[in-house]
Amino acid sequence: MMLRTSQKIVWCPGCGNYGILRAFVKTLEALEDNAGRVVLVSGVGCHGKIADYVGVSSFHTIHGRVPPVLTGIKLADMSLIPVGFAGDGDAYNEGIAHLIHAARKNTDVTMVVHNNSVYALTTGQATATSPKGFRGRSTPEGNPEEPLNPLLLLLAAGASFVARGFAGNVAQLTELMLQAISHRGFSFIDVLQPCVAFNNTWELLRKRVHEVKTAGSREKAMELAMDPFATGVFYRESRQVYEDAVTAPEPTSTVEQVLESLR
Amino acid sequence: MMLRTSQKIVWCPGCGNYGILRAFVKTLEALEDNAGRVVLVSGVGCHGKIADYVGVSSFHTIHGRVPPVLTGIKLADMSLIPVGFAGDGDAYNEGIAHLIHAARKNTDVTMVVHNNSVYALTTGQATATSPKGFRGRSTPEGNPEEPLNPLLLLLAAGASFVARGFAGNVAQLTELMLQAISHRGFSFIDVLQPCVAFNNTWELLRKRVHEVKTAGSREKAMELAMDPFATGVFYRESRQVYEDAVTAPEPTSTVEQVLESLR
Amino acid sequence: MDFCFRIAGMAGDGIRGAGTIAARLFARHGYHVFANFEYQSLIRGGYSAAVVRVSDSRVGAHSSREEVLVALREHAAREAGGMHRVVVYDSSLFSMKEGYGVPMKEFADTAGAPEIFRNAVALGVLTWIYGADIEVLKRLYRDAYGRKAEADVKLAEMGYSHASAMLPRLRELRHAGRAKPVLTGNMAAALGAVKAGLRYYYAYPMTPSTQILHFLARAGKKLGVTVVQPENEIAVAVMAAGTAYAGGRVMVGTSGGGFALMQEAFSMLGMAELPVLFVEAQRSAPSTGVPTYHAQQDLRFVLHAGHGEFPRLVASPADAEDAFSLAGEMLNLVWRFQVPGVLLMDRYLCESAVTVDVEPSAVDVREPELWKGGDEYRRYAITPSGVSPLAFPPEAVVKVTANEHDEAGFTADDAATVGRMYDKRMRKEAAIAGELRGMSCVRRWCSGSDAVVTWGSAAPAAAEACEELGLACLQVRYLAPFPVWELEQLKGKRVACVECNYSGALRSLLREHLCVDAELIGRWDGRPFTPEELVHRLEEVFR
Amino acid sequence: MDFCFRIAGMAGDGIRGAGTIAARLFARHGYHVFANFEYQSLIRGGYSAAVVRVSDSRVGAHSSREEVLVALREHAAREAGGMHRVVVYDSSLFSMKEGYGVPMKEFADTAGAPEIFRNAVALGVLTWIYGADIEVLKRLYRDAYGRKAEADVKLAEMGYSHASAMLPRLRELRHAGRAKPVLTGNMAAALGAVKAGLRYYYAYPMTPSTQILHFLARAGKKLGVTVVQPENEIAVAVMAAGTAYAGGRVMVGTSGGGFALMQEAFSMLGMAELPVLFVEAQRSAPSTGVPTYHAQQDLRFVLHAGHGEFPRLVASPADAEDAFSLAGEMLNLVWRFQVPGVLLMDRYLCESAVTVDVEPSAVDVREPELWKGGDEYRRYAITPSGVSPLAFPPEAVVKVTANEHDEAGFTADDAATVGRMYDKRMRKEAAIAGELRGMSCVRRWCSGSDAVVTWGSAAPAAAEACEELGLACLQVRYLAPFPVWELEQLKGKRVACVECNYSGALRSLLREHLCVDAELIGRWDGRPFTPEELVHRLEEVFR
Ligand SMILES: Cc1ncc(C[n+]2csc(CCOP(=O)(O)OP(=O)(O)O)c2C)c(N)n1
Ligand SMILES: Cc1ncc(C[n+]2csc(CCOP(=O)(O)OP(=O)(O)O)c2C)c(N)n1
Ligand code: SF4
Ligand code: SF4
Ligand SMILES: [Mg+2]
Ligand SMILES: [Mg+2]
Repeated sequence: MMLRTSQKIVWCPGCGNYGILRAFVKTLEALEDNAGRVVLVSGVGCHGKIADYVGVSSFHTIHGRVPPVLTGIKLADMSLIPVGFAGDGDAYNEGIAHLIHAARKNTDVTMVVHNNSVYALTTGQATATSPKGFRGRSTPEGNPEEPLNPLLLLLAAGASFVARGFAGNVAQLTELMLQAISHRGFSFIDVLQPCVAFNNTWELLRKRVHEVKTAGSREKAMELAMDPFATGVFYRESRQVYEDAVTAPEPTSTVEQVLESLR
Repeated sequence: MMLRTSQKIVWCPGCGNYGILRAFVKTLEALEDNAGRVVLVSGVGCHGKIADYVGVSSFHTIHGRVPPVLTGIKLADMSLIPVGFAGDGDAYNEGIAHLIHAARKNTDVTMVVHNNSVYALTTGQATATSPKGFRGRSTPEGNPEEPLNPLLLLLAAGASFVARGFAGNVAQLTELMLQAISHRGFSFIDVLQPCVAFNNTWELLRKRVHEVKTAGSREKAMELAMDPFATGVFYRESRQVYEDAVTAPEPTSTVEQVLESLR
Repeated sequence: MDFCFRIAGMAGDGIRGAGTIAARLFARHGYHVFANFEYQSLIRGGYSAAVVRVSDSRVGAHSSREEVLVALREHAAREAGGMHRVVVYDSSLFSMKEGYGVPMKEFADTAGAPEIFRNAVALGVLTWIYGADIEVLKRLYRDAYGRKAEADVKLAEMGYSHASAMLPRLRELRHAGRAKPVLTGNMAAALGAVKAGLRYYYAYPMTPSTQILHFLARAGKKLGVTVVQPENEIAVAVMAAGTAYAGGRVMVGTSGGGFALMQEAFSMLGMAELPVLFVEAQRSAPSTGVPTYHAQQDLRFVLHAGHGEFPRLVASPADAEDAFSLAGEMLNLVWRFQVPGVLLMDRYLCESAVTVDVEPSAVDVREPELWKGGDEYRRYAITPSGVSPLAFPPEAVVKVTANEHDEAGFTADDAATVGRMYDKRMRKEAAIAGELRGMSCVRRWCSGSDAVVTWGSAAPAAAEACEELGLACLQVRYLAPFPVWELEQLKGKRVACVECNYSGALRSLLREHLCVDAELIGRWDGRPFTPEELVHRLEEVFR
Repeated sequence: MDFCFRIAGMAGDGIRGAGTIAARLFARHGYHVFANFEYQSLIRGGYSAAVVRVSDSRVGAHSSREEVLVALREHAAREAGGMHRVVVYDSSLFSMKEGYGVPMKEFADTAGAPEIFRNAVALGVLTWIYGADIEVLKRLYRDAYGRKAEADVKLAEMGYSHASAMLPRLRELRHAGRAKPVLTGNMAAALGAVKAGLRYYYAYPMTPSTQILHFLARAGKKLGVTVVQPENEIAVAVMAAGTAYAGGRVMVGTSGGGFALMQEAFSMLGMAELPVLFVEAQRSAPSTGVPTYHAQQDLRFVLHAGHGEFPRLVASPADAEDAFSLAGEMLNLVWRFQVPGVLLMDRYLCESAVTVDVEPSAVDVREPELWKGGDEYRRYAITPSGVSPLAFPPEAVVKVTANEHDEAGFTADDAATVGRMYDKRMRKEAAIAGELRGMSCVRRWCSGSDAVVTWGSAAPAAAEACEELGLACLQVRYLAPFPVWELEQLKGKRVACVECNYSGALRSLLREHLCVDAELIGRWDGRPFTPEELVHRLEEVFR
């Protein structure tokens, strides 16, 4: 199994996506034989191209719809390890409904958000996480909206594993990915990802990003989540996973028997 | 202006929706002349029928889409007072994306959710707020999902006015509606609404519902929100409203001038 | 023998339950039965009715010639309009000048049962009127409700004996054969799909498809079908895409408004070549429309669903038996050709309960072409038919994508690859048409020189009318690819299309594909056709 | 005079900027210009090109006969294929056997400017090659970038003087008339809508419509247009519904995938009778497809968009001038008839920059029929045309709904009301057709006995080819209602349809509405037609 395909990477030089890709390849290396069970699901945006670059099974889906694809795959084959890669526009704007419900239902899948606080592939509009005042091409006079706090939201929605990484810290991010994958339940990692073309936060992030210790309760984790530069695992809890509750057992009746009962 | 139309009400006898309707009519009475500026927007479900019963302008929209209609109306005419009535299935399942973004953007509109924790009009399936174990027609062996905490979620999303009422306390609900409408920004009221046909919570709610005092901070409000039977205004803050930031001023150029500049 | 009666009241009176039990009662006597249900979008009150037709030959529609009305509410008695030979009403609630009063509510009170149990009294009365076997009714209740059936049994007996003292007996039904199963179109479609290997059903509740969700939520546990109700319709369709990708046979169900929300996902299935079967259960539209009423207004919408061009399968069953077969055939076909498919149903078909004569063994699981292993797997390998052999993770590295791609599934945008892959996908249309040529895409219900062409649940009523008038009646079962080869026979004939819509969607297809001009017999007030109405309207056209 | 050149490099080289400045340079000399941009779905790297055609008569398409190539990257030089008379390349980055090396990067370094400023050197070189006025170029830079223009100006001069020493001069352009404005189809549509009273534009970014969002986000502040980018496309369409309800003239923009998400809302607009104008900017589909490439694959999808039946307007412009007029006409029409409308654009039209000769005064604001006051307002008052007079809150109590309803806007489900209201809405189709009969729904670009029928941005190239071959060329501007009355003339003729798709959507409409069979000249590899290709392919058909 080639963990990197021979496809040419077309991200801008210096893009934070390289760090995320690197961390994921390292994660796959660490998974050893289990890497063959990983299915990568990606959204639409610069981040989505990651499907072309990693030599595992993949489903490059439409904009905003990574979580239901993950769930659909897990339900079909529980032996698979679905890992999603979405953009902030993808996950927090277009598809936020799915994210919240996946967190609540607690399917055993992992969701990584390349949070560059901008719609990059469409050339730089403000997303839900763009800072107030952000000047993009659809907000030439500055973004009038308050940014969303995705970690707080996911904690409020009931996610059972909530973490934040930084594209500039591949070692930590690899560790987070490994923990997320081994966590049984819905695992969410928001990754601070500089976009050199439209929202270059390298300097800011290199200066401000720091690591926190996992909180003992959801309430405490919410407090941690108020800090936009905190990284690490914020919260983790063990809870029933969705697929265990809903998957039908092997059939015990036939259609013929059901028809008979309707006579 | 007739605040009640002559349309026959087709809610089940004993339905909590009657209390919400009564509270809203009282609210309109209290608004006096301003009642003529109220535009009622309703979703699809039993709750949505309220549009037929109230004699103000109304837009009975499709399932899950109350918030964008409210915003669209407010942007078109800031003198209007858009008030939305949605179901829990409507607001927390089908259309949760809009709710979160409306809260974040802080348009000056009011959103009332008839939260009966069930899809009632489609005869009783589990919604996002149905209790775990709830036996509905699509969950004959009990709902396997953890219920969503809508107040917590809305607080995390940045709503500037967050309240909960009870369909059995019309006086309090009227007061909440009046405060919500007078609050400048996105006002959210979750209303505990018994559905006698599919989720009769009258007894439970009559026993458990109690009132809390408004919290001084969002964090404190989140703590209050952990109690599913607490009612009252949980949180209120004053913040820039969306329409003030985005509405274009009167034109200063003509199309001809723009064309000239493109020569 | 062919008769029809109505049980009417309001929502909350158990009208649907009564109609279903009535249908099963006569089905157990060996008769053919069709029960249409009319109800409003509300939970208590309003108007609700079951119209049950019983015959000794096959029936696929209710009739407008009703002979008995059982009215559980005064307004339901008033709406009748005097066509009934016998009117029975609940004399403990109201009184009428004509008709037979039965104190149903009093009986229920006596039995200590809630008001909704009045419907058992009504059934006892009907059993008497038609000379059916009260023991069969009692057994039916016990089979259906087990130990909870005793109040029903008791009240049915009270109704029966009260009626035997006071009411006329219109017929003397005897056992006419073996008990027949009674299914709705929804149940039939669900079972047909299960027979073809269905393992997953995803749906968000929406009339008139909701019953599939309810039925499979119960029966699925036994039949090995995982049933999930996601947060909204977009999640439904996309989740199904994920499941199909990983090898799970999946169906989703919705109505027009929900299918509208699934359009982007539908197009993705076309590009990614993933097989998902959609049940689109039409109801009176546009938009929320008249949500509990009938229509066939979404044909063109479904045929052209999703942006861009890609092959798809669309089929529309006429009745429950057809729904059983087509659901099975379609599930196999979408897998064989790796395309999205739509089973286009409608309110009348979905919810009406009817006796069926299905031969379950006619449907089975057909395996698609699977990858035989070897070198690197190419998910989109180019083949003459356009169909690429399938593999699922973790057996191979399987790369699917909503972007245009090369054979291995990597994003591509160069003109040569784009053109080649587009051709590959579109070639499947010819392959599908080739397959359909060996199947029955158009059903000839009866023959004649002038022809009626119809689709969906309009067919049985149309066929009945055509039979009477000596017209040919053709039902188009497969609508995409459009089976021109079975319809060339229409050229030069006088043709009318019967469909529950305003614009004549099928009529426009006859023009588009065959340059055949047809008269439209349409209806768009939310009500299905009856054979009697169609006789009248067809006479006008073919006179 | 008619020539064409290419500037090519990769994303990040400022190719689009260079092409636009080049177009404006020749437009300022008074020439007609058309610039096509090709780029991939990535931000840095890959292949990116501007193909600019200049002529002394009107041009609506680029040409495949290019005479000059300016290559900013080696791979862009390699892809050329040897057709160019003159190849210019950046000799500081790579070397070539043939062609003229200009050390563009070195020049930029000398000027202390980043690499992207090489494009100004390229423009200086082109100015020399075509004998254009370097002063005009410098003024253009200063007009466009103000004080930030000086590096560009300097580098343009360096390119010009370097070229004047070493490169041939192919032409001696003189000022041929007044400077013409250069617009893209996107900008033209935006401005046409503003001229017709647009006050709100809502959109979620999606190629190739995104430019409207960017353009109006800037220009809207001056033009009185409120621009909002909501959380997703569903919010876009539904928010627009709210705005239209309250009286705001609103347009939304998206591409096929976004429009797919808006289907349920589209159907609601049909039922609620709310006027919203949609720009659907087609790109290569299905699904994400080839997102920055061209196609005309969504015609049938748009014509049948939304579940259920309801009248709609669909129009498709051929070029920027047409986009200006049609956007204006359509905005007025959707308000007049209170229906949703789709302005069906495509990548080639949306993003190509072209000189236009618009007469802004041809478009103005037409008021719909307003309620005159009086008794209670009935939002859905039944009228002969089906159009009900409009009022907006708080002037009246205005009740709109997505459910079927009575005239006052209250929910209704009885057969009589449902039928009547359905009729009322559908009657508007005839009223719209009546209005269209007085307008120009089909444009005859040139005449001949055999006919080419086409739509959208395929028209200018098709017309050019037809002109050369002596064929008639008809462009169908309004596609719903379909203007049969202007197309009856096709009956009995030899007809070909030119459209960038595989299935021949327009061709199928000619069959459906006119029983006219046409040959299809299609293309589906993401590339638009050129006139030269069409001459060749039309010759094959009409030979
Ligand atoms: C339904 C839909 N709407 C819009 C688009 C256009 N689109 C493509 S990429 C993109 C931006 C993605 O932003 P984000 O998810 O943040 O990813 P990034 O490019 O920043 O990695 C958008 C809006 C689309 N492909 N599909
Ligand atoms: C897009 C769409 N999906 C599904 C439906 C069917 N539907 C109608 S009412 C309803 C349930 C509404 O539940 P809720 O919002 O909680 O309202 P309630 O009836 O409980 O007041 C649903 C799913 C619909 N009308 N539209
Ligand atoms: S545009 Fe931004 S996110 Fe996209 S590849 Fe470039 S740097 Fe990365
Ligand atoms: S079903 Fe429930 S919510 Fe609906 S009207 Fe009846 S009691 Fe109220
Ligand atoms: Mg982003
Ligand atoms: Mg509810």
